Amino acid sequence: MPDAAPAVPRHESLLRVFVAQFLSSKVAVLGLVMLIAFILLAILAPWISPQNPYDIGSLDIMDSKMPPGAKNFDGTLTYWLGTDGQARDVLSAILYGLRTSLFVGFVSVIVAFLIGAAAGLIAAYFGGRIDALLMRIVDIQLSFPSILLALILLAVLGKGVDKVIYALIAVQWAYFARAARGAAIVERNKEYVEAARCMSLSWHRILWRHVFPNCIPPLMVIATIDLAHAIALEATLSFLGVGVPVTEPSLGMLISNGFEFMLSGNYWISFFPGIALALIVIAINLVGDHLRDILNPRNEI
Amino acid sequence: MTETATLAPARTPRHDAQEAKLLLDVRGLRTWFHTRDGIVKAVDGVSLQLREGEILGLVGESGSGKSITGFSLMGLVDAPGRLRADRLMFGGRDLLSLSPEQYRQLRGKDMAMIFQDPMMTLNPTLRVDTQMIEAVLAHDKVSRKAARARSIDVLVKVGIPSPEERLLVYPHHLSGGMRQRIAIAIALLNSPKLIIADEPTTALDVTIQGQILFEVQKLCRELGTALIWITHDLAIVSGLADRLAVMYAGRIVETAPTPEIVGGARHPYTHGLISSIPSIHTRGKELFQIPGSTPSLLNLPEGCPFQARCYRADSQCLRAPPFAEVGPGHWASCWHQGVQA
Amino acid sequence: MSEPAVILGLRNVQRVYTQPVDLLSRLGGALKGGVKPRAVHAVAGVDLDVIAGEVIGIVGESGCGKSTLGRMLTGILPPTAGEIRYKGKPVASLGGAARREYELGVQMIFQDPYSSLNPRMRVIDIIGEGPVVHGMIRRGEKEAYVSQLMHKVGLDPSYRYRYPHQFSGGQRQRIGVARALAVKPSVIVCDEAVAALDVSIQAQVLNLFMQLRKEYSLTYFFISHNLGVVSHLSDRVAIMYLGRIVEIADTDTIFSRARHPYTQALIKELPVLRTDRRQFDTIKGELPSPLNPPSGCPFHPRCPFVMERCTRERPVLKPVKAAPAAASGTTAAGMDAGKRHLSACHLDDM
Amino acid sequence: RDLTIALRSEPSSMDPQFHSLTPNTQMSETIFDPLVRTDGNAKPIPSLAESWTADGNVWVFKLRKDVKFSDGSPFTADDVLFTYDRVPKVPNSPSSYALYLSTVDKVEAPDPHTVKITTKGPSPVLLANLSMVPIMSKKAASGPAPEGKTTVELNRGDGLIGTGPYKFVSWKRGAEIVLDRNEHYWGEKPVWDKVTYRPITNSAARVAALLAGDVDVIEDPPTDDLPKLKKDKNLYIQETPSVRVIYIALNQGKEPPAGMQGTDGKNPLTDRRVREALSLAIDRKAIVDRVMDGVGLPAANVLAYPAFGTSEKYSKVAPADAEKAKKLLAEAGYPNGFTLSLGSPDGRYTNDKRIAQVVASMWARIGVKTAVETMAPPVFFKQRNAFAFSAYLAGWAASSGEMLNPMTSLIVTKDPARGIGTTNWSKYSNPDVDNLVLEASKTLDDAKRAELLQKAGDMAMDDYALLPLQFELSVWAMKKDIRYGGRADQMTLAQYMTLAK
Amino acid sequence: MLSTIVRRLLQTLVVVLIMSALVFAGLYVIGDPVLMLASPEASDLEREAIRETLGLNLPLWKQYAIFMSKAVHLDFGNSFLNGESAMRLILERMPATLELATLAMLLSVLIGVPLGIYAGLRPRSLAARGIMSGSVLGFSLPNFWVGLMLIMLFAVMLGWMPAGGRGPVETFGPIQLSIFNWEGLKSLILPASTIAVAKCALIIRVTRAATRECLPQDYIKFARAKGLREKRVLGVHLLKNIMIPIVTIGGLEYGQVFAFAVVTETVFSWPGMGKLLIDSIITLDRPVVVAYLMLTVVFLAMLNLVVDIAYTILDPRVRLGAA
Ligand SMILES: Nc1ncnc2c1ncn2[C@@H]1O[C@H](COP(=O)(O)OP(=O)(O)OP(=O)(O)O)[C@@H](O)[C@H]1O
Ligand SMILES: Nc1ncnc2c1ncn2[C@@H]1O[C@H](COP(=O)(O)OP(=O)(O)OP(=O)(O)O)[C@@H](O)[C@H]1O
Ligand SMILES: [Mg+2]
Ligand SMILES: [Mg+2]
Repeated sequence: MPDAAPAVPRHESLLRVFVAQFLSSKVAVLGLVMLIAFILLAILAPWISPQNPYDIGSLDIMDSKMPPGAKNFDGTLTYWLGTDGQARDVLSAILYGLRTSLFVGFVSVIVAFLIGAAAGLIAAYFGGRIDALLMRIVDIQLSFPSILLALILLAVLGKGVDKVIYALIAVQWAYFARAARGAAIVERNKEYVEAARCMSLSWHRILWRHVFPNCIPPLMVIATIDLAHAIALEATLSFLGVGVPVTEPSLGMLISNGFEFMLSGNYWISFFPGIALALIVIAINLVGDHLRDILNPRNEI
Repeated sequence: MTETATLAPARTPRHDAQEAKLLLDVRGLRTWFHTRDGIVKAVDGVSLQLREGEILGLVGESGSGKSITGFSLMGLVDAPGRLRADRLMFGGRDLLSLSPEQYRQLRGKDMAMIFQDPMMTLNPTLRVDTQMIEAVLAHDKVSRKAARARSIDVLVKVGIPSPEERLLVYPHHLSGGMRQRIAIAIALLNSPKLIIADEPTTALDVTIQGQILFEVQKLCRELGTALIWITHDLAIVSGLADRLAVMYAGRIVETAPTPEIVGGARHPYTHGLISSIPSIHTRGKELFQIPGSTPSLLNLPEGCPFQARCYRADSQCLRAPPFAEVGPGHWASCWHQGVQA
Repeated sequence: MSEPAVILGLRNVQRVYTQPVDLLSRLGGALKGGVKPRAVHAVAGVDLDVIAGEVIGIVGESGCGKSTLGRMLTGILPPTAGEIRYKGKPVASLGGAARREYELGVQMIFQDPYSSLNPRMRVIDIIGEGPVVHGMIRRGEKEAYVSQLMHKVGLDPSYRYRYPHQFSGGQRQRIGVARALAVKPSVIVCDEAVAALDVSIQAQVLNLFMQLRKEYSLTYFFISHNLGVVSHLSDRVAIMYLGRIVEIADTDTIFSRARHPYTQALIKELPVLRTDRRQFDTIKGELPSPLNPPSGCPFHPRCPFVMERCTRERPVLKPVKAAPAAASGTTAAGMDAGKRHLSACHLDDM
Repeated sequence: RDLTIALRSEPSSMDPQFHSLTPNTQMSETIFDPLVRTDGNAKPIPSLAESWTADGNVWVFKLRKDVKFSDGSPFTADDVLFTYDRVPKVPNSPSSYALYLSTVDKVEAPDPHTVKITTKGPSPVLLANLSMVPIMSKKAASGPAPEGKTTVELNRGDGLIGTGPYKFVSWKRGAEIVLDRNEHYWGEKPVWDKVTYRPITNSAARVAALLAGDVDVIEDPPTDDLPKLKKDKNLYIQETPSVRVIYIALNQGKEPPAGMQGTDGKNPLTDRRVREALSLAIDRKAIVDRVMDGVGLPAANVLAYPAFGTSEKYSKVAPADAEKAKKLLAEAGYPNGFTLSLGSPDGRYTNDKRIAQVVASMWARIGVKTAVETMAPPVFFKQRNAFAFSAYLAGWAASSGEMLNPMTSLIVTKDPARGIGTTNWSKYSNPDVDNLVLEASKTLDDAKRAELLQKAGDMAMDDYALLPLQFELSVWAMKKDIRYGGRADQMTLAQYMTLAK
Repeated sequence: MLSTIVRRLLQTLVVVLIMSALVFAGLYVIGDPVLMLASPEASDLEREAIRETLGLNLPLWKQYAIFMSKAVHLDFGNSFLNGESAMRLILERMPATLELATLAMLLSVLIGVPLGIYAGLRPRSLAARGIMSGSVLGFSLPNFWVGLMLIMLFAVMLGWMPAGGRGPVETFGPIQLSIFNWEGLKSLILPASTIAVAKCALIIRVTRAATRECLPQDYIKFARAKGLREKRVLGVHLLKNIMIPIVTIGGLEYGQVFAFAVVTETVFSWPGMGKLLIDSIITLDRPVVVAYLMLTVVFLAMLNLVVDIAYTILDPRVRLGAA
């Protein structure tokens, strides 16, 4: 043993440190638990929800707008959270809506992350014209109203959950591109990149193996915030009538549908999905906030 | 030989008439940071005496607690840090009993501080005159005009050409050396009794460093200001300080008049520091090296903090050595203190 | 071979940075007509031969172009003018395998032990990536290879799966050394490689450098602003001022018989341990901005011996007449490149 | 007292001849008067014309003598000529008023108080059409442009002078339109001194504005809120049957339409039995009760009985009968049903997309799997015209209040050249019906015309040419001290609002 | 010649060109304006006639070319819906949006900055955690939902504010503002608060981050070492430095609010430009949509420029780097 210091066990990896740090905040752990619970509920929705709200044949219009706790016509089913205007069980609709919302959120954020990160890294690494070009595209993207974009995409591609995802990706990738570029410019000037260049490594190797992993933390932070944003944005699009199809309602769709009933006293149709949305967004943000604290304590917006 | 016994003479400074009055008297200063991972004992039992007009060089490696000692004296320890001391007297006042407002009035008036990085110490968004005048107005009820005039005086003293113009610019227009001079000028504005200089030349080039040292030395002599010069470079302070104190892991391990330290260090760490300085004379030879690296201040093991790296360490060192006088005005904290290193 | 092999040759190497000009000043410029992009002559023309096996120290104040020069040597940064030759061949014309051989042959050790190691890679990958990618070793041999290197630089090989943040500053610097050694370089450029280290650690790393030099017969290009460190390590020292070399000679000559007033001042400034109180007596003024360097001799505004001529005419680097090395040497042309004492000062002409 | 009305949509222009659109029309009905008006049941009643006589193609209108414009100038036949002359000259009109004068050949003024109109052929709809064209003041609306005062000028109130009960004061686009009582009005003075219209497109916001007391009357409160609004003691709700029918059109082309599956390349919708089955599957009463909260009437025809030209036969809805529907499907060869798509606009008609979903679930119960496709109205109409659905839900308002209008637009075979069947996007074509409707359109004798129309309507309904679902009730909610009788044409007219006793 | 501004303008011009082309194509694929405009009873011939009067019968590229050739002379065409100049319609609506956006941003900054500084100063205190959790909520709840809840609470249940619409206005030349009028201000408060909820959350976050970034800086410590009062340290030394990111982000957000206050204006029937945009999109009133987006692109670009200049004023390092 050349050195007196005790050998640190091999498994004390970054991941370990990261996990330990993450677990140090109770609120964040609570957020994570909530988030996982929501994800599980969403995945298991077809098996645990009392009714399949997509199966329109099983809906009976006579059961519409039942208050929470009411039973259905032949008493076989209790609507714990009531029913909506289409006689959908609100609880089931929330579970399925959760599925749509989370799916839309996750998929759009992941794809936007990948596209944006690639564009941002390339812009930062090469600079000059490529940078200018990519950033102008980003500018255009950012000054284009998302609602109009969504409407155009929906008109061109038709309605569908996947189309909403395209719209959200188109809106979001630009944020990632900007952030990735900012992070990559900082990283590019660090000495380890020069060291890698000294090693005569190819640019793509340097970019992906060296620079990119170091840009992930700030991007992860944006990703969590964006996830919450994507879900909220989808809800807004649905509110403006350019969101997911009525037959596959997301939480946002449920809220905006239910809003018509808000003043009439049938509060549950909109209220419970609203609570679900608020909870999930809060859970994501709690996790994201803490991630930001441990991943990049300096740059926390 | 307990601490109290050895330090007894210093506690009655008035009797010590052959030299100037005791300005600063610190005993058992402990500044601990209560962090999530545990308690970081950044300063753990520092004792210091400083007479009026005396220049003390505080030397130590990075992380040994030099800056925190300085901040503790200034009452500027930040949030998770907690300060305790057996005795903290400054100019006859007990700093431990001061209210925050009284402490504020003391800061910048009777004791001033200069920081390491001249690029960061001046507020980049405020003009130099604003930053100087506010320092005067914080302590004296004088007109802005008088404050400005005083600023110009002091700028001249620290050797800044055409000070009126310099007052009107933003810090970033000035070079590092200029900025450091302005920081020194700000420290001098209210004619403090003590200046704590925290590595003020580390970030500067050799030639500029020389200029700053020159100005500071001159001013302290002229104004009779006491100075604590914090640095990690023994060579720099050796030509400046009357007395040196060497810090290691949050304590002072040796203190003595400069010639004594340079010529006859008693602590193995001090000795190691001195002999590991590279120079033209060491060319071609292998440098003396202290093995290992600086210990973490978190959960430092019992006993002498240097034992793990010390060539003289033995079982005795598992107990903390006392800080004892080993010669006239020469104190060291080592079980082997009698032995000249 | 009577003449030592020149491994890296620099001929009038220059590097100009054009700085983007900020908005308002550009507006101002536009109103006055004509905006010149501001050009920094970071390196304004350096001629230098690095001899295989020597340690050449480069000293100068902050911003005088030391790092820029070092980066150009390693090939990270292309020079804007002039020529760099590696083993006699101009590197600009190298391609393919020859280019790679050059790039790997000149390695760099960086100042900041924190930012110079990729925080998301394990030590084994940091050290082993280069040799594996370039096929110097097979993937399976990586572990053994890295372990052996780590051992060599004084690191416990069992730490090879750790990440950089689990090491202290001195240990990190050793990782950087191992990384450079891994591709079997012949020249190592050390850019302030010990400046960030504490004195006690600095001594360890300096000793390591010397030990490795012997073992691998390395050539060091040692950049530092600390004359003490340079004097300890180097065979030859070049003093830079505002992008140019103003004096170059072997270490003893520089420290005993420096000709250039700037070098003399630097040596006087060199802090040394002493028991008496020192009288500081310094060069006035500061390093001028490379944006608008002074006319004539760049040092003239600070020079205690300034003459009228100095403000007009820039002195060129030329052999010092009375230099003993020159006297003992043969003719100027065939003179041993490593033994010449050159200086750029008009005082030499008198 | 002043009155504030929340409108469901803002007029696009103040020019009474620019854009034929309900919000515009109701505004010009208040500021102007036409020669003839229609009453709440779409019957022509005198307005600026005291009386009229028709003789073949020549109509003679006797004008009221004591009428003054709101600026005090007298109203004469000249103004009528000017008005009718201006109609085709209005540029860039997105929906021209020329439509209403298309049957007019010639307009003359034998004397200042008589107008003689010659039509191109027998024109039974002339009176209804003229009621859509309000009379402008020649003096005020003349100008250098070919059309006199331009639309832009009129929008600012320049030249916007009528004989109506109110006169224009100001229009802040998107915010409010203010009218003042016309002191020169020839008829009975309306109750309100000043009327302010505020466009509040979001229906919930409209209700909120009423509840918050910001406005006195709102148009079209959401049906879901009605039960609660009705209970509110501070409010009064007026429900009036309207001329709007909500229907489902079935694509009856030879080829299976878009979205249809499981039919072996045939289009089952061409089979009358299938159409009947689909109709029987729909429980219209449930839709009216549960989706519309009672704000509608189950529909068996394209216009509610006893409107002109409707027959008693289709005055009542046959009860839903899923069993019979399944039997019919089986007879037609689809015992297991098939799959089709049902398009619906989202937000064009009251509860449109919800009705579509409910219909889909009802059809699902007889085995016809239905994919509901709802979309924003502009997208929907484009898709509909491209035949992108197997069936679609839409609405039709018979603005003239009689059967000829819906029959011509919805049922008659599409013939772009003759401009008939314009909204028949179902490819339904029955020459017998076409002939009857054509004949009716040329018959001046009311009794005879009614009979022809009844016959044509019955034929179409026997055929299940399209499936009427419900007639919308027009609803107004107002403060309890206000009364409004409501109108079948769904217009909100301030002059007919009164204070409750 | 003023190269930066010119370059920015050129870039903006390119963006405007691309944007208008995109919108042209986009609206074309959404649907046929004539279907939305014409009376349902109109015959195909009549529709064709309308198409012809509006120039919609030409190929799309030709329509675009015609539009562009007019746009060069600052004529952006007339609204399909009401025949008025599209740009005029927009400008008419602009003051309403302007005052909404301004009040919203003002509220956010006035509330957000102090809260953010507090949260940055005492990051571990209960109040700071409360503020941050609140900002998470404000940040992530959909805007329309917040607006509706505010209406429910303050307009319907409490009856303190009007539920929507714009109150009485004061006229200043061609501009009408409701902010100088108590009744008008009342109708402005709810929609402004709706926007402010989200923006305030953002400002809190930015401020907190900047504060936390700034606090450990030497110059703050040096200010304290000078013996300055805490009020001056925070009020001058800290504030001046954190204003830099706040102004940058605040400025950009102001642009976003101004250009796309669509949702809020819809919920509150606020007669601003956003409402006009969504109405025009729904009726496919292309001239208005195109003119609107051209205007906002130019506006956003100008705002960026202003933010940059403000940035250089706030941060002297940027301003006089060359001097
Ligand atoms: N806020 C803090 N929280 C926790 N630990 C701290 C904090 N501030 C300082 N420390 C720890 O206190 C120790 C002493 O720090 P200090 O800044 O006094 O060192 P120094 O001797 O000035 O070093 P340097 O030469 O690098 O300036 C360090 O180990 C540092 O990690
Ligand atoms: N990427 C760059 N763009 C513009 N100017 C640069 C760049 N890099 C360096 N410079 C300028 O070039 C000059 C020389 O820089 P260099 O880093 O080579 O100096 P140095 O001698 O290494 O200084 P130090 O001792 O501070 O490291 C400096 O004035 C610096 O401002
Ligand atoms: Mg320090
Ligand atoms: Mg350097």
